[in-house]
Amino acid sequence: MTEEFYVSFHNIRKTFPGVIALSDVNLGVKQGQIHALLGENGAGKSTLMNILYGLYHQDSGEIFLCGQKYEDNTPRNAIEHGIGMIHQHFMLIPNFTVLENLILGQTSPKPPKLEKDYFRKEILKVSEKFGIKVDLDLLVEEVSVGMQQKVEILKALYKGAKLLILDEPTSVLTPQESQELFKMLHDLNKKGTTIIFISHKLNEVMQISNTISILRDGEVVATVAKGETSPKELSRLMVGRDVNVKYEKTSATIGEEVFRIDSISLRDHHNKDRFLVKDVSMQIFKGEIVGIAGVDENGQKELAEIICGLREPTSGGVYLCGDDVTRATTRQLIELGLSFIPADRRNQGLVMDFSIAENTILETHYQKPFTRGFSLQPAVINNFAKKLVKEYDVRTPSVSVPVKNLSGGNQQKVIIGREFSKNTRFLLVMQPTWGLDVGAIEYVHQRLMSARNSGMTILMISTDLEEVRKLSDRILVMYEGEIVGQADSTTSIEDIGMMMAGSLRQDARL
Amino acid sequence: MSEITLTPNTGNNLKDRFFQFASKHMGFISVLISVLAILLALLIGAILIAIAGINPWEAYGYLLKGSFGSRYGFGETLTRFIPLLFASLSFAIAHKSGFFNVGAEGQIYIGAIGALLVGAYVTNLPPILHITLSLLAGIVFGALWAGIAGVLKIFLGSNELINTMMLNYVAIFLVEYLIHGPLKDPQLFIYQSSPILDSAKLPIILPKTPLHAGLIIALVVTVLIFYLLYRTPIGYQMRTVGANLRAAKYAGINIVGVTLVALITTGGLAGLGGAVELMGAQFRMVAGFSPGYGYDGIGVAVMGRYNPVGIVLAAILFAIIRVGTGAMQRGAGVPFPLLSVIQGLIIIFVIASGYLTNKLTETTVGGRA
Amino acid sequence: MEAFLMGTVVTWLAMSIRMSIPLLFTGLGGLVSQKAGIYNFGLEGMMLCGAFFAYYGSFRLGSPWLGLLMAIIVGALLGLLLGFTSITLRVSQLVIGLGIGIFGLGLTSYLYRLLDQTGTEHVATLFPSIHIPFLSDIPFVGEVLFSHNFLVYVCIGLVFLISWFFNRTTQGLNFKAVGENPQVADTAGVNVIRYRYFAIIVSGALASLGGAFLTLTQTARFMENITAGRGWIALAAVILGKYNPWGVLMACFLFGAADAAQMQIQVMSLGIPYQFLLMTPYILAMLAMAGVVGKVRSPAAMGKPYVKH
Amino acid sequence: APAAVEPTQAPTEAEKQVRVAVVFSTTIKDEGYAQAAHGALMEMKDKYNLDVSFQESVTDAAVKDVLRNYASEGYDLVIAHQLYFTDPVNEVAAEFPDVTFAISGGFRADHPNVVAVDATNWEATYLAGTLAGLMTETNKLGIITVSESPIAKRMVNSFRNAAQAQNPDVTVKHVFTGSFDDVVKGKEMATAVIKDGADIIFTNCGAGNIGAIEAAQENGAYAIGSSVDLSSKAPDTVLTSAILSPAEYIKIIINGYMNKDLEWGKYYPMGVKAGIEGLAPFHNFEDKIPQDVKDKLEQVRQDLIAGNIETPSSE
Ligand SMILES: Nc1ncnc2c1ncn2[C@@H]1O[C@H](COP(=O)(O)OP(=O)(O)OP(=O)(O)O)[C@@H](O)[C@H]1O
Ligand SMILES: Nc1ncnc2c1ncn2[C@@H]1O[C@H](COP(=O)(O)OP(=O)(O)OP(=O)(O)O)[C@@H](O)[C@H]1O
Ligand SMILES: [Mg+2]
Ligand SMILES: [Mg+2]
Repeated sequence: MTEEFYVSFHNIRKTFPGVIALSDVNLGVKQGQIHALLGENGAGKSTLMNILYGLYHQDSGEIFLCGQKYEDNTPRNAIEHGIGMIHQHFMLIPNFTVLENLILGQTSPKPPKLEKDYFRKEILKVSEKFGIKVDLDLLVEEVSVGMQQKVEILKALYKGAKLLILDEPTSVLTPQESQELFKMLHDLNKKGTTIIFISHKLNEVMQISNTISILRDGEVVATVAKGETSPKELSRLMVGRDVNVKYEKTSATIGEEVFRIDSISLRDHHNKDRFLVKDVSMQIFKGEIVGIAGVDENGQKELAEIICGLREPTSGGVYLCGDDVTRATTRQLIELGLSFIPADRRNQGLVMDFSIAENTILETHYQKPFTRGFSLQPAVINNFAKKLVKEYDVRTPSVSVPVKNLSGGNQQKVIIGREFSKNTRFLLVMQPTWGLDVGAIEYVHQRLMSARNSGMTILMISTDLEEVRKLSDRILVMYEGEIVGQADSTTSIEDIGMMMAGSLRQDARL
Repeated sequence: MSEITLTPNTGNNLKDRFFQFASKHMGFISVLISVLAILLALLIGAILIAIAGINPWEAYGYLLKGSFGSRYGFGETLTRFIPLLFASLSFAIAHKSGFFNVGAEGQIYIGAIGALLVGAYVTNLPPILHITLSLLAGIVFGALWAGIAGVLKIFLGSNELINTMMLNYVAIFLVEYLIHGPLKDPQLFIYQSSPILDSAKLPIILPKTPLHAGLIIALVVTVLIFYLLYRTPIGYQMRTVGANLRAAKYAGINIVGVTLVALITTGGLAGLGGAVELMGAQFRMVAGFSPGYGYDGIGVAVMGRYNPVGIVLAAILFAIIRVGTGAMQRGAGVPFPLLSVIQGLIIIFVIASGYLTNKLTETTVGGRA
Repeated sequence: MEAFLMGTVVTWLAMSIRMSIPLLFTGLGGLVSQKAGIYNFGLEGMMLCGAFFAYYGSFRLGSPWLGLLMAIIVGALLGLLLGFTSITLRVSQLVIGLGIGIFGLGLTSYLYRLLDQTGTEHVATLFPSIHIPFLSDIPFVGEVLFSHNFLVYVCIGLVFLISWFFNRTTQGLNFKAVGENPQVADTAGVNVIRYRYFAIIVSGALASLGGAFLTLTQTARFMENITAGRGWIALAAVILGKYNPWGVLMACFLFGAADAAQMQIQVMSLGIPYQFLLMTPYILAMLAMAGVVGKVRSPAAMGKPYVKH
Repeated sequence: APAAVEPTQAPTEAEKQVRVAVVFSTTIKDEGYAQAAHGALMEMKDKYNLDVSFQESVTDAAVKDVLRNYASEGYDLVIAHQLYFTDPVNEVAAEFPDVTFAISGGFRADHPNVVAVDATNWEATYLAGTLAGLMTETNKLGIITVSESPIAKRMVNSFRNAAQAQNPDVTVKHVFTGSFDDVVKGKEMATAVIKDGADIIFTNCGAGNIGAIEAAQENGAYAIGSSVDLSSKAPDTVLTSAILSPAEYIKIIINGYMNKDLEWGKYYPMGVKAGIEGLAPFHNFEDKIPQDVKDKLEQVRQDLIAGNIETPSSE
């Protein structure tokens, strides 16, 4: 049966220390397909593909490529067999230029010399052919995430990928960018590239793929043709139960002003006449969720850091419940009732090596009851953590497990639980569901809604437009450090998308 | 997602039982592995000794007898253990706080100078007070010396590895200058500092041996340090800064403040080590005051895996090697260089054997619980 | 006066170069391993072994070339040891390095004693200083630059070679990638483990050359602990040089020149306590660190072993 | 207490053996002070069939413990071979009244069971200075030591006084290497002094001596070794060596102990008169050194013996 498939996996098993990532995977991908791989966090999607790409090696099981048994799977071998992969976490070196990243691992025409110009020509040819424009001479750390992804795709194509694997490619893109990507993928597919598309966004999967396989707990539970299925069925297959993806939103009961920003700006200290944040003002009232939509790297990060007291704006003021907190330290803000759910949970929200319990007291550890006199109160802290784990349904055997051993969804739950269980007056949320699966997303969204309904004031910054539209009472769109438009859930996706892309300014409409 | 603890997928339940045992007694097992590594190193050493025409068993007999087989040797070993323990604590706490302090050696010297100034030149104090003040002086001086590197790191971002290393050389020459000039004992014709007064000397706690009250101080401090690290807010903050600086910032932890505290502790510990060595063992400052305790401390901390029990055991090992090898030359006439060879082998083997411990930890308690 | 100054300056510069080169060889060794993400704290021990085996080879086999060869081989082997423990066993590079230091000191001293049992003199054959016609005879420049041993020029050549390797070759690019992010390198089809082994072995050989320079060009006799801590200074020079071959060259020259300078100042007998003169190189290093060098960005994967599942 | 068993000797014989222990502050391969003493120790071992033990590289941190160990391990005679061990020995000796101690190179004996034997450390140097003063053509001399010590200072003064007594125009530069082990430093230091014009280098810097001699050799200057005869290192460069015979201290102590002809509880500074200090043979320079120079040297030697030359200060 292997003949008909371009790639097929047979009884693949893969374990990591203490984890069975893949118990017994059987899967076939046909030539010329766009084959979607759907699954919850930790289902094993990335692991399976990493095995194919040779980054990991299976404990047991076989892979067949074009009917041939494919052994000794190393990345080099994969590249030679025309397998290209865009990883969930980009495989780029920040302080190398785009060009250098593309050359990496290539063999030069005149070894050992690094023939940059030769490679530049070659790469430009490819980018012409597939219509992917990137600036080869910028450092990767200087280009936007969207651009970095283009670099990744170009890299794969340049290395002659016949089979292209994309691991959650859209999580960082605007709707427009996603649509462009899909177009690009369709073209590639026409030109004969087989594509494996990993995601847990149902509508995307429905849109792009023609075959869909669902992974759960390290096994393929089903493979269906797109025509014969529905989002509802897919989500059930994925989570193993029914998920109500939509629910009605009660209109907000707006109270007094809680948070205000008066025309703050932040000058880029690397480039004095560039502003990372430019004349931003906003006013947020008790009991509403204000969403900031926008493509990544348009100043949201800097704005958030200013609000959290990690940076001082070059000009302008920030006010929390009337107090001027423009120059307040982060700790002062926290004590004034600011809570913050950062975008990057692994690096900003959690200390990966610490236990769950230790992570639950990151901001409050020095306060009663966690500290009495000189010393921390382990018993108190553990009980607190146990309660929190129970209430926010963090899936873990015990609170002494290091958070690095939790799945993304559960890590996020720890943060949310921590931030919600403080006495909060104003909540700043960034990318609350980044990389989470439907189950977790639904959970997080409900938590945010119920908080808002019980009078919490929330500012949510997210690059996931769906999310912003679904939760926000008001929407602000940010582009190149500026607020370019106001909107609400009635505004059309297209309009908001165009604002995010900078091609539409609201004042232009008025 | 499958939240199962992984038991190796071989039906062999004897193996399973072993893994279960291992997961319960990891500490014990890691010690066991280290001991085996030491034996292996000693075995190779034995071959070399035999080649040198000496009876290895006799030689090792002296190693044991010299280091803790006799009352005096026992006291001597524990005396060497004291500064090693301080030095390793100093390195460990810096490491936990994300600071790479290889400067314990210099901080030991400077700390000792601090203790000397109070111990030798401040007169007619009651012993308790005099000792306390001298110890404090040691802490302060050590902290200040480490502080130089710290301030340079915090405010100029200079690399602390270099600065602490350079400060070692500077400290040693500085001390040499001091005992040649300002602090030279006028009574003496050679270059040594004046001795500290009797009221500043630490009492002997094991009669007929050099073992002094510094041992108690060292052990108490060890407990305090790990209490500080794991049971106090400031310790929590130090570990957070060490483990994830970004998260610490977002949590509103005052990075500069915490780093300063970490520095004061790391420097203070080494300085205290110097003070205790001076007040308990040597009494006056000489050019070769510390025979590399500061550097050994690094090995001790890593070998002890930065946990109190481990560090104490590793420090004892290093002390035994220091004292026992001396006995090997005295008793069996093992050539001096061979002793270094054996020391080197022991260190390399014990550290290398850590591989097994890590593997075992991974496959049993590690991963997602 | 003029002439005296001239003389002193010439002596100083020439001396600075001689003092810098052993550091530079070893420093380049440290650089190569750290660029690939491995700390080499064994530099001192490797250097010492290099010094001994170069001496031994030259003395026993009568040819400095054979001495040089022996030094390189022994250095490479020690590199292999550090490589195996840090790349394959993934244990503390720091402490294994310290261990190699102690081991090396013992080993070399022991072998030297075996050699030395007969009271007879045993002097190694040295590489002669070269004399380039015309060049060497130019006043000032001649003595400063063209009066040295060929190994000096080899060492400078290595600096060119290494910076060319890192900036102008594909392997060099892969090499740096391995030190920055091994996983990325791996996905690009670069064999991380092989590159790292290569790096640490070369590192060992270079460190060893630093020692060989001492016993093949500077003194014809071996002495226990003859390297006297130069390996550690070299390690510092790598960071001081911002992980860049030319930077390392500057840093080593800083140490060498400062040391030479303090010697010259002693000769002038200005009555400064000699301890302060002896500490100048180290203080200068710190000042340089704080002043010109500033924040050093070390390879991102430094010291982190690459685990492949 | 256990005897360090000599494989060659039957244990019965080992019982009667006198047991002698020596403590060194450096390794015994320092090409000088310790190496010479170790040689002498081995000589005595054979001469009296002693049961000998020694420990090298004993640090100031550990020396008292080492001494106590030896004392309590039943050694009859415990010798510390290092100026700086003077205090520790006197301290430990008080604790073990029935063990005999000696400080070879020491300067004080506080107890009846301690003896301190040392060279004057300046008389031989005085002869060296005389020779240098007479031989120098540039009137510039150099003297290299590891660090500053009273001994070193007194040597330097002695060397200077002697040289200037012969030749008032002579200037002497005193420089430091800061390291016992660093041959190359010694060499570069010497080079610096020579480049500065000195044509004779008196070297007394541990392992650095070798380097200093090589420097003289390469730059066409002369060297004067110290403590032991270093001529063999470079026969055509080393004029002579100022013999402080550390070997002799050990011999005097052990002979004195065995033959009961040395009085304990005293400090013996011994010099030219006692025949333990002096200049090494000229070897290759025997005929190169003019007779009148040799006569001058002999005359100075007589003055030293007669005590006509006052001890130079150690400041
Ligand atoms: N390097 C690793 N070490 C240990 N465990 C790992 C490693 N990589 C993956 N895992 C575990 O294996 C399981 C599958 O992980 P994988 O990344 O394949 O899931 P996924 O389907 O890609 O999830 P997501 O949608 O969050 O990307 C998870 O439990 C994960 O924690
Ligand atoms: N006024 C400002 N204060 C602080 N950070 C600023 C400011 N303006 C811009 N930034 C941005 O903050 C981010 C972090 O600042 P920083 O310069 O420390 O990072 P960086 O540019 O990566 O540093 P490096 O130059 O060492 O790479 C950068 O993206 C920088 O552009
Ligand atoms: Mg994934
Ligand atoms: Mg930057």
